Amino acid sequence: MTNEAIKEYITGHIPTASFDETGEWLNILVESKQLKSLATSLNGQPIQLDFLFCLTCVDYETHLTMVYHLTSSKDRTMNIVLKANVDRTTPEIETVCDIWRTAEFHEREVFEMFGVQFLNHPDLRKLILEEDFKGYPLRKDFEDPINMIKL
Amino acid sequence: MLSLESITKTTQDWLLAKFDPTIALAIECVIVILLCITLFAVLGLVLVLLERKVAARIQIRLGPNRVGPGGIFQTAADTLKLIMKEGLTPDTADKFLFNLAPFVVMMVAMLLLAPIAFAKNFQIWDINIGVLYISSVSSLSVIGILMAGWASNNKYSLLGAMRSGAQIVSYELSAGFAVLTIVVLTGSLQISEIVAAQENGWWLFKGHIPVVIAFVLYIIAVTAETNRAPFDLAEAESELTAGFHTEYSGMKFALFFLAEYINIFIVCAIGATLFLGGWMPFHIGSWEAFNHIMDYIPSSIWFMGKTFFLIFLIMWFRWTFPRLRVDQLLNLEWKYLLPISLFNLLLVTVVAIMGWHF
Amino acid sequence: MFLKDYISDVYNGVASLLKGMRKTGYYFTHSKEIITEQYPDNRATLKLADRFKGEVVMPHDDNNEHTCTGCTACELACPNGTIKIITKFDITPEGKKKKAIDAFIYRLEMCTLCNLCITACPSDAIKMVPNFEHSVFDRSKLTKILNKPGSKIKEGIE
Amino acid sequence: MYNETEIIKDTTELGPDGELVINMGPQHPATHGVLHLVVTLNGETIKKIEPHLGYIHRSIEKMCERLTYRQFIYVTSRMDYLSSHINNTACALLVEKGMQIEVPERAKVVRTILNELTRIASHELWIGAMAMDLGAFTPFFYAFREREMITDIMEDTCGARLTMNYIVPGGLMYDIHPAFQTNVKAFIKQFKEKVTEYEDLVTGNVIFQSRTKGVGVLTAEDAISYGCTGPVARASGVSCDMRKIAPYDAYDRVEFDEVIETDGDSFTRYLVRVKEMNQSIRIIEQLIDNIPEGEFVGKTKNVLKLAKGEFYQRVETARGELGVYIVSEGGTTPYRIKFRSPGFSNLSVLNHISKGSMIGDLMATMGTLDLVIPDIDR
Repeated sequence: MTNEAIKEYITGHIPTASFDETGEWLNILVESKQLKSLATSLNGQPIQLDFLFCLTCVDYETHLTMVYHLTSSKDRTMNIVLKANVDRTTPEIETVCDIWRTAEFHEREVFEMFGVQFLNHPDLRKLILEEDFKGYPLRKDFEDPINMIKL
Repeated sequence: MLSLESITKTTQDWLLAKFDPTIALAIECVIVILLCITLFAVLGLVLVLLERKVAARIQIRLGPNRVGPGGIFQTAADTLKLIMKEGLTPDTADKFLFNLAPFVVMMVAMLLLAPIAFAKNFQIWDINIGVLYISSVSSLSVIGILMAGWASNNKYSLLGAMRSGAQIVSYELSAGFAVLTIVVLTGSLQISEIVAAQENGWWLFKGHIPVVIAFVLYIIAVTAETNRAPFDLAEAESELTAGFHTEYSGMKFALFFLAEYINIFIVCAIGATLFLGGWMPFHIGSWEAFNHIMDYIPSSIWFMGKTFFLIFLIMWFRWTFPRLRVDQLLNLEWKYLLPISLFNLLLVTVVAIMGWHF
Repeated sequence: MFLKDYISDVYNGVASLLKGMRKTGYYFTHSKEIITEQYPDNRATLKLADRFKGEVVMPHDDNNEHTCTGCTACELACPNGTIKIITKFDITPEGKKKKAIDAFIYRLEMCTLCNLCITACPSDAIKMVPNFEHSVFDRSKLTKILNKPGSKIKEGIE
Repeated sequence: MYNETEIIKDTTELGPDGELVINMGPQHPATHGVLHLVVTLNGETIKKIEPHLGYIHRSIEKMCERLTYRQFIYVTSRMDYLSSHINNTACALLVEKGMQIEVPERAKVVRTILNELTRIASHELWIGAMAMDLGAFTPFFYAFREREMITDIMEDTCGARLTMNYIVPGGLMYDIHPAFQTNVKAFIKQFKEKVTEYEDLVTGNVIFQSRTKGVGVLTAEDAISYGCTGPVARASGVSCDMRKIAPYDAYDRVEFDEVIETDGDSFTRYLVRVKEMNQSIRIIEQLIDNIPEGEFVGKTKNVLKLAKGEFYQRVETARGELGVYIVSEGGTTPYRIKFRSPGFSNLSVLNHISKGSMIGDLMATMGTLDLVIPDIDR
């Protein structure tokens, strides 16, 4: 499926989605509330983006951006990047781990590293850090006075 | 020629001449106990070194070679280290059972030494139900292992002990049936008579196919009974860290370790006695000259040679095979070894009744 | 049929086990296959690869001269702050001030031996040597000053 | 993660319904590092596995935000330390893509050969470790003998045995060792002779087969849903070889097969890796005599600056698909970097495929997933 067809399909689904084709792959930016429904429909027919190979978050200091890299197991050359901006003070987004099971661990990692709350996640606990760890290490304003990252 | 038989005889005569019979018996007991403990210590040192050397050679390594020439004092150094280590007892353990368990295991191993014929007429106790005694006492060691596993208050230990219990109880059966084939052929439970029956040929060579099958079954069963790889589920270190002796350290651990090797020695000694003629030299029918030369080799050397051959075989298994899973282990026993050994026992009975053996 | 399967099961199983035992038995009896290296004993003959990255050194020639200009390219290239260069100003015979190194501090305990400083150096003043026996009794001994006392920069190196 | 009181509760009491909760790791012989699994058991049967990570988390992603595009490559060797060359290649490729650096042919071919050697070395170590998990100690030493030849080749050429840092943006750090080709050929010869030993000792062994066949079955749907890649997914019949899908370096000009099996159990995962080693040998054989002459590093600027934008590079490591995602603001350091490590996704499937099996099966499953803990934690 070409990028044009995907764009058309997504515009049909969510008219407010904005596209960015300057990079290697097609970037789609949607509202955080619409992400779940778009993800569900992308996973199903006709596009079948059933392989979530990367899920992460980027801190732009004004807002956080969730980044989902999707591809199809039928056609691995078709890759799209799904993005959704979330608020920095109360980041919340619907989970996608019922669509792609791999998201369960990736979302737990994003939760502890960026503090994004994933709604309806079955088991949203810290995966890597200790339970009582304060702060979100991968945010840009995180400073740890004990374990210095800056040289 | 100075044989072990003449030494024991002279000692006994001398003791009886000097003291009255009760005191003489008591002194003899003390001597035997001291000899047993010495044998244990020496066997432990030798077998551990042997195992490490065999493992090294199989794994294209050199093995221990720093302490003493060729590393022969390595195990002595290890023992010294273990003695100096603190024997920790976990806080929540059942302290009495925890400390008792290694001694139970050790004691069972010691009891098993009694009926073994180390050389011609050199035996602690030639009991007339020797084979029965061995098979009944050897199954006691599971109590020590269960005790250790339960008392440690550690889940790995408990799982290891449970596995060990299931394993030893099942493999007792086929080991017992394998032993029975020889009993059927000999018609006696006494060790000395079983050895004497092999004067003109070892059972392995003159007992036809059933004895060969029984020998294979025996080796497999005792490998499992002594918790050796590929049946070392009780201490499977990649699954249960160290199984029933996870919590043990220092000398208490060393006792378990020693008991394992002593058990190997004992089961191999019994195997050698039953199937390979014990201390009997190797004789070939009517080759008088050859037989004569063979007779010149002391009987104790024959016995030790055969035993160590079997020990090597068991070590060879350990360093070649992967470990079985616990259900496969029981499958192997109940679906393969037990039916085969039952059938084999039937076969050997027929052979014995018809007098087909040589 | 069941019996036939049963027997072939047993036969194949035993055969596969014997095959493995033959292999291990082969190695047991062939001592020339042993590959153990007797490390401290073979130190005299031990030959490491010449490119082996073991430690950064600064080569000095017979006149106790090195080629380090103190440009701090290596310090900038180092990802984890292993190198610290303290510069001073020498007075040349002509009376001009010339920048030179006072101390080239190299912290071996922080070094990941990534070779980036060597590639960054414009005057080939430092290089990696295949020395791997770094154990010392005190961690502070791993902080080394690479330029030898009294050494100076080679003529003609800018 | 548990706090202190919970840990004590966990190890001394039974769970609800009389379940046994075992803390497997962080120090455990079969977890190969500091993986901590909280295993809920019913007798010997596994009811639930919960991985607790972070014992070797070094925050490489945060560290890389402070390092320049030349410097951050060395850190990636410490992620999946068994395929450090491939990790380095991924980062170098990404920087080359972002800056449009032309890489000389010689560098491309040498990189490909080194990557495949790394893959073989990684699989060799895995075979040994996996056999050791199942209780066979000896194959470990035989596998390490061949692996030693590869590390010697690496030592000659790259100057290090495990964390090479030989790849730089634009090519290689320095030229290959003069004896590189002869050594690699000697290795191929020995490998082909000795690979049959694994057949005798491991593959054909009846105990090994019964331990692994039908154990930890992963279906193709689950493999896709859990994002599994590498030999784990290929054993379930999912085609996911990045060398075929998005060829990089010299992979577009060599002939090799993507090994795909369909059973999805532990034994199949084992077979896929063994066959992959043979395919790697095939790739090396095609390239080793055809290393083009010329420069080993392309022309690069002294200070590397990526254009503003986002870049993603995928490579096939020995464990699966490694993705490097960089958000650049146009500076000399990445603004945000994310490593999509294959082990992280492969670990997430562990609970799913070992539920209902036994502790012994867990070792086989975990062994064939080929987990490298620093790769999972990063």
